[in-house]
Amino acid sequence: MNRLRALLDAALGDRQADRVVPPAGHTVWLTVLTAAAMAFLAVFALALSLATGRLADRWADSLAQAATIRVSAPPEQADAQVAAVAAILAATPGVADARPLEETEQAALLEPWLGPDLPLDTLPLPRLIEVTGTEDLDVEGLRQRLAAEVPGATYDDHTRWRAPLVQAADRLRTLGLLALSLIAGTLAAMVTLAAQAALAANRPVIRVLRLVGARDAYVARAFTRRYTLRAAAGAALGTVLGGIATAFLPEASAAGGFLTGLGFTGAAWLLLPLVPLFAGLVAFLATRRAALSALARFE
Amino acid sequence: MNRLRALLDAALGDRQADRVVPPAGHTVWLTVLTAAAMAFLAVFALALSLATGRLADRWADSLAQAATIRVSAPPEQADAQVAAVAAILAATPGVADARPLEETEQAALLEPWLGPDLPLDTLPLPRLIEVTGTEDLDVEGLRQRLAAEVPGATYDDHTRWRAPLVQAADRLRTLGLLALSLIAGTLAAMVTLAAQAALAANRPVIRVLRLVGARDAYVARAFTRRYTLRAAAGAALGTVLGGIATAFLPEASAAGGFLTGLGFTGAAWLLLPLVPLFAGLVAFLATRRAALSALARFE
Amino acid sequence: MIELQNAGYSYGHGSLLSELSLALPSGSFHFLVGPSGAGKTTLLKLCYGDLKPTSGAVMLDGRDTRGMGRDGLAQMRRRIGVVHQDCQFIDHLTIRENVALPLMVSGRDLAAEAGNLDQLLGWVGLAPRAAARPPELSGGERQRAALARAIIMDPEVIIADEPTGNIDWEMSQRLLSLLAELNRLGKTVLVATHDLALIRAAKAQVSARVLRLAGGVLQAGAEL
Amino acid sequence: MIELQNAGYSYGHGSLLSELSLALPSGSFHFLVGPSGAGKTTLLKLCYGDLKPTSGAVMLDGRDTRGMGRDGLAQMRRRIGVVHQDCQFIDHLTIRENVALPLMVSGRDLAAEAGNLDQLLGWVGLAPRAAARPPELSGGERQRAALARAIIMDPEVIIADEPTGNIDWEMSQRLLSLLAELNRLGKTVLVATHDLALIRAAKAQVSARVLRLAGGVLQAGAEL
Ligand SMILES: Nc1ncnc2c1ncn2[C@@H]1O[C@H](COP(=O)(O)OP(=O)(O)OP(=O)(O)O)[C@@H](O)[C@H]1O
Ligand SMILES: Nc1ncnc2c1ncn2[C@@H]1O[C@H](COP(=O)(O)OP(=O)(O)OP(=O)(O)O)[C@@H](O)[C@H]1O
Ligand SMILES: [Mg+2]
Ligand SMILES: [Mg+2]
Repeated sequence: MNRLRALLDAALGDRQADRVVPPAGHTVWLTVLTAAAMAFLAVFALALSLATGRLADRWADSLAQAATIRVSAPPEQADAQVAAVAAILAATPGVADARPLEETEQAALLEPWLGPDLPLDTLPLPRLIEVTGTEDLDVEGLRQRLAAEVPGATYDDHTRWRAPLVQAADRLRTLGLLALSLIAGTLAAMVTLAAQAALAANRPVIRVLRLVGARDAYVARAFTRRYTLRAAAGAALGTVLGGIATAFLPEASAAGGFLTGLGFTGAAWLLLPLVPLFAGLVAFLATRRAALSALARFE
Repeated sequence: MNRLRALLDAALGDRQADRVVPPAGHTVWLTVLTAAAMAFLAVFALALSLATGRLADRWADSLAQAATIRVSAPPEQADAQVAAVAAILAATPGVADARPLEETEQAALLEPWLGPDLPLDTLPLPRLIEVTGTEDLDVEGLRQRLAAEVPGATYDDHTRWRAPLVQAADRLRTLGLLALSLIAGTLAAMVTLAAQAALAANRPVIRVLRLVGARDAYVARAFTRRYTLRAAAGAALGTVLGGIATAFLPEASAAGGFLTGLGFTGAAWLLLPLVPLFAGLVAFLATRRAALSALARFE
Repeated sequence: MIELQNAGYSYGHGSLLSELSLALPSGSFHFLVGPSGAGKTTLLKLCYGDLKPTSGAVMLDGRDTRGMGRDGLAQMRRRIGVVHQDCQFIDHLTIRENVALPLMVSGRDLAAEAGNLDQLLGWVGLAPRAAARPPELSGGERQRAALARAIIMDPEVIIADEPTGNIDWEMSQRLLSLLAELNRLGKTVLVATHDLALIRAAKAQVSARVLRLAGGVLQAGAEL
Repeated sequence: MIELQNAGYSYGHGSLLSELSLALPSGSFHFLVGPSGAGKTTLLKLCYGDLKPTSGAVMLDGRDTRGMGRDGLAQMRRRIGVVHQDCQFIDHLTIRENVALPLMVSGRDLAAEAGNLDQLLGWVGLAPRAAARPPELSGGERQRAALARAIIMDPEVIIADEPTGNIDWEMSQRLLSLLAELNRLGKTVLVATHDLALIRAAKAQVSARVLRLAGGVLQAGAEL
């Protein structure tokens, strides 16, 4: 309640008290620039976290989805074994969809290796069943049941080569979040230092205000207001620049999907206005703390 | 010569002149922290640029290397056609190596699709020739000669799906370099502002120094020395922290090679000491310019 | 109004003021004299709560200054107008704003006081310089602005530290008359000065007492 | 040594000083008087090159101040010791360092001058306060330190702006004797003051002339 009122005062409040802080001190610009730089970086870190998050999700999904069951059996048993696999899959929880590949699809997959002229229909090709699973799919259990009941069936879920990618994406996401908190911390530290620098530089002003009967809150408010507004303005600038920069990043594409696609998509853009708000809040709290403790110290 | 002397003076010089600048101003700490944060980020950007650079190079290399020529021909003509392809390749500049795949290798490639039991030796499989090219390889010319002389041969260089990856890596490298220059620029701007803030805050000091007969160079030197040393020290701190942080990044690995592997490798570590040196230089030039122009302005 | 009860003060390097007892009743007029470095400014600071005694007590309006918080002191200072020896101003505000500063920080309506303010600036001869900033004033002009700021709030007590150190004789006389006039209106006045001619001139206008500070002790009521 | 040739000065709001002509030969002693705001400090600033005339010329040692660059002026200031009205110090240095500042910035060997420095601090009664910082001094102590700093370089000219504004009578006399002594050694001295008693006292010790500044013009040689 008290904080809220102070915040409102700081945002809208006493323009008269504002006058007593020297207008365009260099530390003020330092604050604006710092906030802008931090916001710019925050936007990037946010974009990185979001993009890698999306990526990790997509891959985690496709891990469960893109499994293949290969049924190698003599032609006369093939249909029966495929049916047996289908029955097992139907009885397995967590299988969203299972679909035997058409021969033409299979031929397309093999073309790069075998050429277009291979008489596939004369070959004892294995049958392939594409399985789409959900997160609940118990892969180990399924594998064991297949081995027990349909000896010719092999479950291949590609985990071997995709897992490290998902792990890497997860790490990058963590890294992005780490960078975000680092940036927020740096912003707070810098705004605090800038406010302290301003307070130290304006010690004569503060002394005069005290001598003529100003209360601590009056002095603190003048500084808090100034620095909150400047930090928010700087952060807004940095956010806009960061937004523009990320918009010019390479587009997400099917081929290079994991490396590119750093830009914001859809609703994620709505996160951006939060950056200057957050910067303003950090600046408000940091300046207020700096001001009050400095005032207590100057005595 | 002049610059060098001034630099040495700034680095070692007049400790007595140094006394006239107030000791631990907050803007001094602001400079240290700014330099540290910038150096930390610079280390990351550097790591990113280096890693993506390595990646782009590796992929660009493998583009030229990993091509395959598929010869689809009736069994009795296969050997002749493979020999014809070999002859063409031998006559083509830019081909480093060409090697027909063994049947066992081909079987391994097909296993996921066909199963281990397929009687490959009874099949009219196409022959595959692995071609390792250099950068000079004229792919279009080779393709045309193959089409004209060996109708059953198809050149497949995978460009289609790898090119966007290389492009993406190149873009990331550009992005890293861009980030580096952005960071250097921000550092210069912030050190300039910090120096200006210090100069503005110390205007009374400067006025007194002037009144007792100090020359501009004397005053400028005192500030330059202070800020150069602080920026270099801050940057050294940030570099060390950044170095430690990158050392803890996920290792380069075969599987997730493009996403991880951001750490420094080998000689690249030697780049790190350059960061504080560069920061010190930037701080020196920025402070000196700020000081001299401020002194001219204060008049 | 102001009462020192065995008050002593030390800046850390030996005792400067020791066991001073003194009562300045409301409506009294005192001069404080003494050699340079005797502790006149220090004594005045004790009297408006800028310093707190290291021994004994200073009572302002019956309250011990050591018991007042920073906000309590702020409140008290609005009732005591002070002219500092090194006139303290906010350099980026105009003289008019500086003089109005006590009104501003206590949340008064500046518009309502505008007439008062202009009259006061005229009185101390600063009307033509009202829009200038403090560093653009001459030494004497700054001292006059400081006096104007001290009395703008219509305080009960006026404390002035060497208010005429940089002012020519005629202007000193004028400021003295102003202080005498305020004293006649019931204000308590305490002026530290080394200008003996000023004190002699004052005797004709008000019944003032002279306090001499030397060697850390106060000789109250000493005649010149 | 110092010569004003039809020098005028304006801060932008009307002309303050107009067509002043004045020559202060080496070895002369002058007082400058005039009402507060008349332009005494401004005139002194013209005399040590802190301001440049807006019309006419000011010659220091035969050179026009308008032609001097910042470094040339710095060189000149080492030959002119100045006591500023608002004594300007560097607050984080001790009084001893502040007084030694002119030696420092001109690259002199401080160790060699140490004896000199201590003697001077004793003369102005600041030996016990030499390790204090300027804000810890009393008003009069600061003025004495400013005088000490003005003469530490053994300058050819000494310019003092209200050097006794905050100093009691005895100490004033002592500083005056110091200035008279320096003048006898051949220094040129120029003192702005509103303390007529000081001028009267000086007449007994040196042959001083009084310059009266009022309404922007100078009445040279006016007797009191
Ligand atoms: N903040 C301080 N810290 C330490 N010593 C101080 C401080 N302020 C004043 N002093 C010392 O206390 C003594 C008395 O100072 P004060 O300013 O009260 O003297 P004063 O009587 O006002 O002198 P003046 O007439 O010169 O103004 C001086 O010797 C001074 O150096
Ligand atoms: N930097 C400035 N900008 C504008 N006006 C100024 C500036 N400095 C001084 N003035 C004005 O010029 C006039 C003369 O100032 P100056 O300081 O020379 O007077 P002075 O004779 O020294 O007075 P005092 O005896 O009060 O010190 C004053 O009215 C003052 O307000
Ligand atoms: Mg005093
Ligand atoms: Mg003056």
